[in-house]
Amino acid sequence: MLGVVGVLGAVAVWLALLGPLGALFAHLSPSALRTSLSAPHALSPLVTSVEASAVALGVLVAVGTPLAWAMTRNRLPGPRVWESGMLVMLLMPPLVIGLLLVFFVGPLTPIGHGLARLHLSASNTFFALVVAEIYEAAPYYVLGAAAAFTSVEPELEEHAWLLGDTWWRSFRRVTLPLAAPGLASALAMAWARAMGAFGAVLVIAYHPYGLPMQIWVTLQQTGLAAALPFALLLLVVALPLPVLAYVWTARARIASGPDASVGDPAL
Amino acid sequence: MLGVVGVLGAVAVWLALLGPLGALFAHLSPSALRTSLSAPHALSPLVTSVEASAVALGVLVAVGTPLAWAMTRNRLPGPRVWESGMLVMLLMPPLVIGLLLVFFVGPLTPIGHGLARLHLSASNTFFALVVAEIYEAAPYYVLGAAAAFTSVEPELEEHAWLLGDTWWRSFRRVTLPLAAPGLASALAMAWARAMGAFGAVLVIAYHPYGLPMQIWVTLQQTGLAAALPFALLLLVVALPLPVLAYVWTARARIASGPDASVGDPAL
Amino acid sequence: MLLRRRSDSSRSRARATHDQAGLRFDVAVDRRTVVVQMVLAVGAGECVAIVGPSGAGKSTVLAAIAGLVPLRSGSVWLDGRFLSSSDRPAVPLRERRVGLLTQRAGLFPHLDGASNIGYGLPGGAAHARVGELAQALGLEDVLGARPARMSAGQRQRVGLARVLAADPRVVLLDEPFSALDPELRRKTGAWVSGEVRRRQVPCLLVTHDLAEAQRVASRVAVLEGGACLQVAEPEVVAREPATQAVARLVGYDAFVGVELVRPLLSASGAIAPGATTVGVRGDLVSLAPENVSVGRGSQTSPGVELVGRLRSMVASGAAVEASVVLDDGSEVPVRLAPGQSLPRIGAEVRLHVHNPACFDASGRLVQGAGGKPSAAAPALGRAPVPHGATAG
Amino acid sequence: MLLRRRSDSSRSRARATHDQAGLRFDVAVDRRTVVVQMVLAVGAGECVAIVGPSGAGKSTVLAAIAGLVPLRSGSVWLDGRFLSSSDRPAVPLRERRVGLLTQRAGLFPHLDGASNIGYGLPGGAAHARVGELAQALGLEDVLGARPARMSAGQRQRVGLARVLAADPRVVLLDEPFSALDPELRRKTGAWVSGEVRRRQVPCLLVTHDLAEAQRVASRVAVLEGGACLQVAEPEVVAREPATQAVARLVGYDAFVGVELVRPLLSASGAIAPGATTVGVRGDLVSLAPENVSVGRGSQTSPGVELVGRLRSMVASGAAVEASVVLDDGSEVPVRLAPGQSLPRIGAEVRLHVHNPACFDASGRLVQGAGGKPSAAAPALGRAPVPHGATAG
Repeated sequence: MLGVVGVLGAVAVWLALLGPLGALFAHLSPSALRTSLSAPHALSPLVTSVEASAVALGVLVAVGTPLAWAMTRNRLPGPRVWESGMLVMLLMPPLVIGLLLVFFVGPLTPIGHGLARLHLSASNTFFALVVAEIYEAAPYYVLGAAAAFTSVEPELEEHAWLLGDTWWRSFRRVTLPLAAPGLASALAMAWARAMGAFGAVLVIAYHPYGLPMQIWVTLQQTGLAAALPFALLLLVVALPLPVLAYVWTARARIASGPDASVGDPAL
Repeated sequence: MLGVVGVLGAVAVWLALLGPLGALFAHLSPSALRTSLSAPHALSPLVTSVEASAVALGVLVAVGTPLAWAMTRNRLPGPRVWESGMLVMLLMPPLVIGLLLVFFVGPLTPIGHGLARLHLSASNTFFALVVAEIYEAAPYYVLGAAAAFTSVEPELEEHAWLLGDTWWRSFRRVTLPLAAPGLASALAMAWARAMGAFGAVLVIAYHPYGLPMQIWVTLQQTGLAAALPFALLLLVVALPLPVLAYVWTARARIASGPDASVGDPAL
Repeated sequence: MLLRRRSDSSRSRARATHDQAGLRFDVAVDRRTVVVQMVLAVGAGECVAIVGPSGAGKSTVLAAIAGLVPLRSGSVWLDGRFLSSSDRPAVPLRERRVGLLTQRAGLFPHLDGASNIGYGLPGGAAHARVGELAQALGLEDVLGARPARMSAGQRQRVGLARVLAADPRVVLLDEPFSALDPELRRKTGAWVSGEVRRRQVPCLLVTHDLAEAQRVASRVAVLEGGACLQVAEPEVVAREPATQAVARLVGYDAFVGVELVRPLLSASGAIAPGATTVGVRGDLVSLAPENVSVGRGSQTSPGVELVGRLRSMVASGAAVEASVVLDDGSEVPVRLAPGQSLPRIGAEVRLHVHNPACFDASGRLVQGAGGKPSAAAPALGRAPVPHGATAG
Repeated sequence: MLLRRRSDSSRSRARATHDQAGLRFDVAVDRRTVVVQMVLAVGAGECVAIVGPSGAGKSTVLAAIAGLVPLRSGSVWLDGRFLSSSDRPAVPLRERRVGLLTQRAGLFPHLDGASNIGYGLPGGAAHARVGELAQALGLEDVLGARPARMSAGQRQRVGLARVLAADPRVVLLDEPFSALDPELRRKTGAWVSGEVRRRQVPCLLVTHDLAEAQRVASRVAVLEGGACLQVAEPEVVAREPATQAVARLVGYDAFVGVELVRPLLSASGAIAPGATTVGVRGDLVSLAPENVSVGRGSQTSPGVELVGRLRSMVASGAAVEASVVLDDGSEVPVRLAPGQSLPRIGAEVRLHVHNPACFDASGRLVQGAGGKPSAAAPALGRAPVPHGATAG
């Protein structure tokens, strides 16, 4: 009994959470889709978003992965402090992040002056968009990656070292493959934050339009229905990759995991 | 060598990611703080945000926890489908979520009509704010909780059942305590999304102002500096609880984990 | 004699079917590439050991009885109560009252020793009961420690205490003493067999050590490759292994094509018909009297004599384990008692194999190692001397 | 004789110090509440077993040598090369060439058997080497399987193969055969000792089974409560355990306050001075001739005689393990050879304890169980017969 009720409940909750997606397909008119997407430069916000997110994620992976690893292997004094810092950043609303970025890397700050000498500006530029996305996505990636590394037993790394591996080789052959499912999930979350970054972007990178900004502008200028095609665009172009990556790593997780066991006290 | 470089690199990355927080304290003038917070109803956006987030999280815990559990214990046919659905919701930018919610629960939809009969409206109401926050935060909680449940060996649940526990008793005495760190982290992320929800809120719940909306309005009406006090307010009032919860569960994680081991191939 | 024993075990199965006390099962379970099949009845208070090599399917049988793996066919009954079968809904795990100790013990990592042991007990009764069990198993020191801080042997005993604390109606133990040192192994084994008898519950014990099976169990089931090859009293399995495969499992170290120097005599004095191979155990062989200073009276017991060269001698405890190579290249182990003087390595020696087990060409038993008159068997047992624990 | 053995082992330690081959260590390691301390030199090609009860600190010693736990004091040297100490930087793990097999084997869960075994090998050489090792250890079937699909015994052997594939300069094995059945245990043990000798590397083996230690190792170090109680040849430890604690570890089942019926004779014929307790092992005791039909010539060897009542008899393999209760309540185990006829349970019996080990009031050895003339010991070994594997 409990089993059947549980399954039905889970299905209901899941459908409710995915309801808005159904609404998208129900309300999308083919003609609106054609009109929106055939406009000149209709695809450029998507390209901008994908490019900026890719750059942001590249930076995050490069600097966030070592940070996450150091945090989980007790390499840093006071491990709690580092984790709490990331948590504070996680809990900052994006709008606040944007606001603070103005005071941290905006044109009038010391860092802004430095950037200007490199002919970069963190205000209404592609660079600013990337910075905003990095800061919105960073805590998700770093905390997710840290959790993934925590799940790898240090004993296995020690065995790899005793078998003659350098740190880097053991990381590549043992730590990374074992942390892969968790890292993929962290990456997917970070990608989602970067692609959907709106709060921080609204404050420091109104131009060039990424997809969220394009939707916001269309919403204000033309109305709700006109924004729907961009939502679909996002789903079709930007989603398959992370979803596939996630499903693939889920399979890897199952293959290396223990045998499934059966047994239900509730039947 | 590698060890020292690694630690310094990690510290640099961490400081760069927390830089904006430093900017907050550097630019916050006490007089502006006093002016902003002594205005009539200055604290009401914070109260609105905390209340809405608490309700949203309550709903999420109540319906998302069973869903996450069912997803990880192979109770549902086609486990990949359920996970992928949550991932799609995760990857939806908040602005798109808001847009789609208009077409899903807005006043002109069938569900909207049903809500109207209950004297509820999902447009510019506290109810709308809660709905927007639930949808922004849900995938973070459900996927995080699912990961937490995955980390609990089904063998332990089977032992509890064999020792005479009902499903609910074993869940309370074994599954929940063992999944607690992961659940706390999922909860912290969901709380962060709910408190900072802006994209979806901007579309369907402009009123009543939560903290992000208050910041946005202040930003537009008064300027950057005037919005800073609200950011501080958020940090002081809303952050300590999740940070403490996280640190506490981290300690529990350490206490039940294996002995720490030492050994560094890179020294 | 083989026939007599077989009827013994089928009689005890029949008894269990009638009065319904104890565990009865007849299961087939899918396991990777093979199907594990086993039929057995275990009486109340009886302990049966499942012996076999790694990968024989021993743990799978326990999991099937506990209800953790689905049955391909067959059913499980406990005290006359239906537990599960392949074609009707199984009894929920929590109502089975099956006590299962798995190889990894499966302790709850977030609970300390006392809470683990008392997990299945209602709050009030727990404290005293946990204390008793901890004392019996020497676990007082780890009552406050989490499993991560315990040694493997302590985890195993905490798991054992947890199983018995919950008052199970059947006890299933998977290699419960593997992480214990010999002394604790003996003591814990004696305690378990005492508890099983006192509580009058059936017990199934998985092990790969026949001596351990003998200490704790009254019958042994030999499992290999998913098939149950023999079920009998431990001493019967040791003396009359049904096949060469069973003989290898229960400690026969070598199999020698029969090469008779003196005629092979059975206990009744006749030559065993059809035997082509004899199974040899180190402790059933002695060097012939002319090679050793202290005779063992080998002339008086029937057996075969073999000739070979002494290859190696290695100390084992206070005794010596020697190895003799026969002319056909096969190697025979010999266990020399302490105090025996030793021939030189490389010397030609005569071996007297006391009452070897004899097998035919297909590996089936023709003649058991009937060294001990079978009439003596009922004399084995424990005296009703009122006196503490009965550690063997 | 005790003195002679002791000088033997200190001589081999001195040799290792001079020509620098092999492993030398002198370590103290913090472990929860106790400090584990041990000094030892292991020669190239030599295998030393560390024996002791659960929680004695055996695994901690291996971890300290491998460099996985910090030293409180002392240092570790391998082939004359400094490895680590408490006061100067240790050699990185990857340059130590220490082969460590932990109790849980520590296989990489995402790699199949072949990749696990060949992990430490460069790509080209791996395939053939892995094939050889897999064949030697009977692992052909699991080369394509991940650890989760292997049995505990298979995991253990894959871990062993992985350690030896990487050509370590020292081999550290923590209970490497615990999950194997007796036959595999013997075969794998013989293979390991052969490999260690062939490669001329030192080997440290942790076990709680003296018989296993004897099969594989040439010396035994007894560890209890973090302290090393005795280091000696296995047969010396079995015959002359330094203390009562060691005696208990190596299989002495009972300790009896001396109650002389006949005078206690040492090997040289004199009464051992100062002895207050004798240690008794089941295989060193026989029932006195008047109670058994087949005598064992017990009159010819020195020893003590005890009187008690037969309490229980339990079959053990083809033999019988009996238990006799003495007047003072202590229990003495007796191992009866197959073919011996048996007295009734409850009957009064006389026990002849051959060459018991004798201890003084503080538990230190006064007189070893010198059953075998010590001059015979050098005769033990393996003959240079050109003939396959030397499975004991």
